Amino acid sequence: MTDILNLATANLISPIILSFALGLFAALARSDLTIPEAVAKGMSIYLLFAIGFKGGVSIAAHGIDATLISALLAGIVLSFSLPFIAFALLRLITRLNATDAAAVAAHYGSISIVTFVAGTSVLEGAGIMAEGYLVAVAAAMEAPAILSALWLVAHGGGEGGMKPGLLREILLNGSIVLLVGAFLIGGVTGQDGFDKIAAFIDSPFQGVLCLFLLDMGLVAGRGLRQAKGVVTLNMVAFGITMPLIGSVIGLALGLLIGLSQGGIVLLMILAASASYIAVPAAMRVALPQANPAVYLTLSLGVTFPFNLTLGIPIYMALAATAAGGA
Amino acid sequence: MTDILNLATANLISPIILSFALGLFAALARSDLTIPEAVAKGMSIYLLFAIGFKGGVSIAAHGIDATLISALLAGIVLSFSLPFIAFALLRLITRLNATDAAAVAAHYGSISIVTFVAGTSVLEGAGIMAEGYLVAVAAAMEAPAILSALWLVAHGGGEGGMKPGLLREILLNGSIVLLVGAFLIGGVTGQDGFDKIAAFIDSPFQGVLCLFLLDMGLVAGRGLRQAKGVVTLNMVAFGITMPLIGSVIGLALGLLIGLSQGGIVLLMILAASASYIAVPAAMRVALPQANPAVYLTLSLGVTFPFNLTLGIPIYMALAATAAGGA
Amino acid sequence: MTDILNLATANLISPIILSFALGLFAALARSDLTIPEAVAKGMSIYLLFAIGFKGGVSIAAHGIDATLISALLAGIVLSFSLPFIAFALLRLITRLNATDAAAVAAHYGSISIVTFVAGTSVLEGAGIMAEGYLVAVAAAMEAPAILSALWLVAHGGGEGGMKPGLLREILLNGSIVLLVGAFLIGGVTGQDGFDKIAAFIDSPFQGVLCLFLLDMGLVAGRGLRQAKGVVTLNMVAFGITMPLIGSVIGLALGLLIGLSQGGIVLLMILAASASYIAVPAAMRVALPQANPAVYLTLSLGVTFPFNLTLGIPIYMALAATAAGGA
Amino acid sequence: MEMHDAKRVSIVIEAPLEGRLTDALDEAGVTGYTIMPVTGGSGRSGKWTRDGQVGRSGMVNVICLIRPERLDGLLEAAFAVVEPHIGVVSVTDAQVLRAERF
Amino acid sequence: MEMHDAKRVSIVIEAPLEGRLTDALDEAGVTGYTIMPVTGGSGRSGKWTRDGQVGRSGMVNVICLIRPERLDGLLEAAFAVVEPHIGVVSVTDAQVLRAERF
Amino acid sequence: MEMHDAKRVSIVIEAPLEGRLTDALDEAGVTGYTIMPVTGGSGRSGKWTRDGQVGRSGMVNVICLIRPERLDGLLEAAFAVVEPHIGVVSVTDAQVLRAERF
Ligand SMILES: Nc1ncnc2c1ncn2[C@@H]1O[C@H](COP(=O)(O)O)[C@@H](O)[C@H]1O
Ligand SMILES: Nc1ncnc2c1ncn2[C@@H]1O[C@H](COP(=O)(O)O)[C@@H](O)[C@H]1O
Ligand SMILES: Nc1ncnc2c1ncn2[C@@H]1O[C@H](COP(=O)(O)O)[C@@H](O)[C@H]1O
Ligand code: NA
Ligand code: NA
Ligand code: NA
Repeated sequence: MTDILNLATANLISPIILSFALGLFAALARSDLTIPEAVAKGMSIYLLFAIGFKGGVSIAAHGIDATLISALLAGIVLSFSLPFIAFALLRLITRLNATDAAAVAAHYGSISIVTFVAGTSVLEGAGIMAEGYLVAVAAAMEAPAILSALWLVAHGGGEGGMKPGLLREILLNGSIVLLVGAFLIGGVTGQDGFDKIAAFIDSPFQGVLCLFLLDMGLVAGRGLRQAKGVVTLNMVAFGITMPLIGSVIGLALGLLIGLSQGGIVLLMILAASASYIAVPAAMRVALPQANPAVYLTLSLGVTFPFNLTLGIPIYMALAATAAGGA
Repeated sequence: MTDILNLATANLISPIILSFALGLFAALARSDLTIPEAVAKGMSIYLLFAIGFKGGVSIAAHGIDATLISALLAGIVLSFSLPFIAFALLRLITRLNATDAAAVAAHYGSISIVTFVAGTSVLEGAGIMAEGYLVAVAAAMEAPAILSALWLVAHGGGEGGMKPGLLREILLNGSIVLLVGAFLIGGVTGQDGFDKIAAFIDSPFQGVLCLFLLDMGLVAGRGLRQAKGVVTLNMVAFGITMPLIGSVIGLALGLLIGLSQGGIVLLMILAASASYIAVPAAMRVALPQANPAVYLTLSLGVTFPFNLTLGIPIYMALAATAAGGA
Repeated sequence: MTDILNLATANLISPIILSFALGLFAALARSDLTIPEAVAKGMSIYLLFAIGFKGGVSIAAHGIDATLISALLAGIVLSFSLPFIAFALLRLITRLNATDAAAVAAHYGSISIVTFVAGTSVLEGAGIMAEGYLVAVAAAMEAPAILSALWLVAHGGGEGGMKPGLLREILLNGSIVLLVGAFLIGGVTGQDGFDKIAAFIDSPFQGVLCLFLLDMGLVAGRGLRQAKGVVTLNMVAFGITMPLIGSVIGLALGLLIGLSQGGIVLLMILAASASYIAVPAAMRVALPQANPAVYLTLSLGVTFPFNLTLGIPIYMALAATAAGGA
Repeated sequence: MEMHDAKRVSIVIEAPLEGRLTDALDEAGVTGYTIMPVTGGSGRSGKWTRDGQVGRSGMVNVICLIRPERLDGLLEAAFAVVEPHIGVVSVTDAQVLRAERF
Repeated sequence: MEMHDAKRVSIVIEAPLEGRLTDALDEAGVTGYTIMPVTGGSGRSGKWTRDGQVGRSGMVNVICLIRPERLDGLLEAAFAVVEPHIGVVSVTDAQVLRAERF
Repeated sequence: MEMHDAKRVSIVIEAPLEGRLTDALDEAGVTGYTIMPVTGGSGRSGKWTRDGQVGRSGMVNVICLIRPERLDGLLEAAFAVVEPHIGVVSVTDAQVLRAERF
């Protein structure tokens, strides 16, 4: 318990969390601080490339572990199944209609790569190793949840559905292509390749992450200011409960397939985190009736900060206990 | 004297000054070299974040010195009072009307953070330490001068004045929020936080500053090309005299409150420098009749290069003599 | 022969080539991965500044070699004369009209700075030194080819020609000004200046180059998708033959003026590479009837990847043989 | 200068639908359009801004100049894409030079 | 397609005033607007460009589609903000689909 | 509000020609224009997008509000620049506030 608290405190006063808080404050106080769209996009490309590349390099170093396939499968199963749980929970405790609930559910089956990255750095800070290929698992989890949500809507009598071209669009989504591509490049070029570009993708990584989280705080804060009246207390409760549920399922699967303690934490984070980039765009195409204010606020305004501040330390503590390491 | 000359020469052939000169040349020669707005904004966000953070870290390391409060007060007093001197001088030696003179005056009470940053690196190069909290003083000096200018207009019978919401806008201006926020983050996370992101905010800092000054040279050069006929020789004389006056007042205050020699230099630089980001935007809202070509040309086209090239070495020499260190 | 193969293979699995391939794949697969225009421009400014600066620093260190002037002259001669060869070859083996052929020819007389940069890093990786002033030669080669192309059109009875202001525009083109300016700054500030900003312009250089090549892959791939039906097999043959011809002429000139082995390789690369930034913009002004799809596809879609993958190793092997170093 | 009557159609549509809209225009035989960026806006679904956004969010403005007689075909094609979504379609009378291009 | 008459109001205004203008529009009951970027321009106060600018400088273009009968209210609200400043207000006749949205 | 008749001329032109066009407008005595960015488009010469571009490629949109009687002069000046190039010129009737500015 003191462990969680210590971790949580150390986590809370890290530059990345405080940068997020600064952005949140600036937006809520209506400061005109903004980060240009092109700069935000540039940073996200940098982060995806760096995290993918590093994952690939670690595979090149440690070889492909027997659990790789099972981890990928576990991720896909999580992404497909979590939306059903999220949907049921939302219908139970909120008044969202089927379409809105399905759209929210899609976000929680999918993942937030920045939460994953933040988890990676907390683990690194604590000296805990994790399987490099979890980056590939992250990529594999981006899309399946969208299909589940569309199925839920179709079978719940709602409108909307699989538009032609949507599946290709989802699977060839820029962030998936970049993450997987960088992962493969890292895997092919290995430590040699890494050494050439480490001064770019590794050393400044934490600092770029700070500015990126500043931006996410700004965007989240602006969203929260708009969301008054749309998001109820019960929805907020969902935004905190759902990641906990997801993480426990992730924990179980991680233990089952024999991931390392660090790997389990990352799988828990993937299960617990909610998308706010790829899935929202897909929802605008597939479920235009669903209200973006609801799913963006829950994902970016509630679950993201929860995971960043309290979630990650909790998942680490749970994994440590379960893996018998604490 | 040779000291000033040596310093000035060394200063003139530093990459940052030469980058500014390159930008100036390119714009005056009508090259199509441009830096995209988003990239320029991104660099300025980086610089503000880095300089604020480093200031905070230095506070965390050295503790809050007894002079912190008096330095903040000195800065606020400077920012409030310098516009009155500037206004009187402008009315004396130029033909600017009251509104234009007040608008220019506001710029000279406020500060230029890039000049401050350039001063910091010259000091670092010379191995002279300065109080980290002067970053906070810089932030405190951004806004008061605007109020003085509005007062001057109101009492000089000019039009314009405090629009509703303007005060909040000025105080929550993006650059103030970012500078103060990063300062606080640096203060809270201290050396530990710094170590995590030093490869981002510290190592590449000088290089980013070069490209940023290249951009400032481009913008200043474009402004100068537009300004023919608007800016007279007497105004240019003001743009060189005023920083000298400001710096001497800054010197006196710095000695009075007992800043270190480096700290005195930075306070002189703050007093001597003129805003070209926050104040121009505020003037467009509060004093729309004032001609932007006048205040932008003086601030960015005259005073900024003067401070960068000759001003900083002069202030260092003055401070060294006054502090008995030379 | 095994040497070329080894080099070519090592080259092919370097992060920069693989990043280009990733971009190409993403664009051909119609992924929505894009790099914002402002970020791409920012990276290109960074690369030009860094490569120019480093060239200048190397001059400051090694002094101006007797061959500097002859290398500059050789570059200018190459840039003026290669378009004539390219034009003749195009008229011989393709059905392009005189205007299109001249426009393409202009590109092959001019240079691609990224190919030059890639060559520099392959040389560095192989531990081969080259004259720093070749950066200045690169700058000198950007423009003359355009004049040759205009002469070809004027004397071939085609429309278009030297618009007023065009010459100034070409010579003060942003990339030339930045490259030459940074070269001069590097030369003036020397090793001292370099040490101050090496953490910005040197350490992360390879990494930025990766992302830039990712972007070039995206742009090239998009161009190739558009180019179906416009570009024939014979044109593609030109896009591969012409760099080989250029490189051999570059080799001869390099031997003639006594460049080092590395310097010869870089001169070959300059001769072999084709412009895709400065020349296309000039062609839109001077030869609007020429079809951009033709020259952009050949330059960026055929010759650039050829040089990057096979060309550079071939030129290195040729130079090694000719210089007697292999 | 000789001018020719035309219609200027402006479609403000969500960015993730841009490709679908331009595909529909291509299919409807529209010969040209220009895409302009939008940085923010406000409507029944609230205010938004592009600042700091990472994903494909926000809206874009697609502008078509078209011969008057082809307006209906264009509107039908566009409407099929826009209909279930937020977004605004407006038409203005215009005149164009070089009508052979349209 | 059924079209409805509307007015298209375009306001080019200095960027630091954007928030004041949109607040005024909101107060005047304007139901929607679209903000488009402007990269440069020229007028009585000279030429300008957004390139390399760091502060909130330059101008933005705010576009409103509105029912004809509401035009005067909008113009008054807009004019109160624009009046002491540089900037341009123009109105064009337009037609819109989905008039219920306006 | 008192409005005055005007013409709104929109010129979509290749970015490398922007300077030549604005010079021509200045010479023709045009008192003001606004330059707006274009992110992509399609026409007889194919599709294009600005994404990831490094050079001065793509197009820009130059907008002029002008008194009706000065339209011809403007069009001639603009056409001289646009004629050999790809690009589109369209004109709409408009009304402006503060006509003394034009
Ligand atoms: N009356 C209007 N005039 C101009 N743009 C509008 C108008 N109404 C809506 N828009 C634009 O269309 C977007 C979606 O509108 P809505 O569907 O009403 O939320 C808004 O964010 C604006 O960018
Ligand atoms: N006649 C015009 N047509 C289009 N835009 C204009 C016109 N006049 C002014 N503008 C725009 O409004 C800005 C301010 O104009 P001004 O107040 O005349 O300096 C200019 O920089 C242009 O962006
Ligand atoms: N009918 C049109 N409506 C709007 N924009 C057009 C139209 N035709 C061409 N354009 C624009 O002008 C550019 C060049 O057109 P073109 O000369 O037909 O290739 C296109 O890429 C579009 O941006
Ligand atoms: Na999840
Ligand atoms: Na000052
Ligand atoms: Na060449």
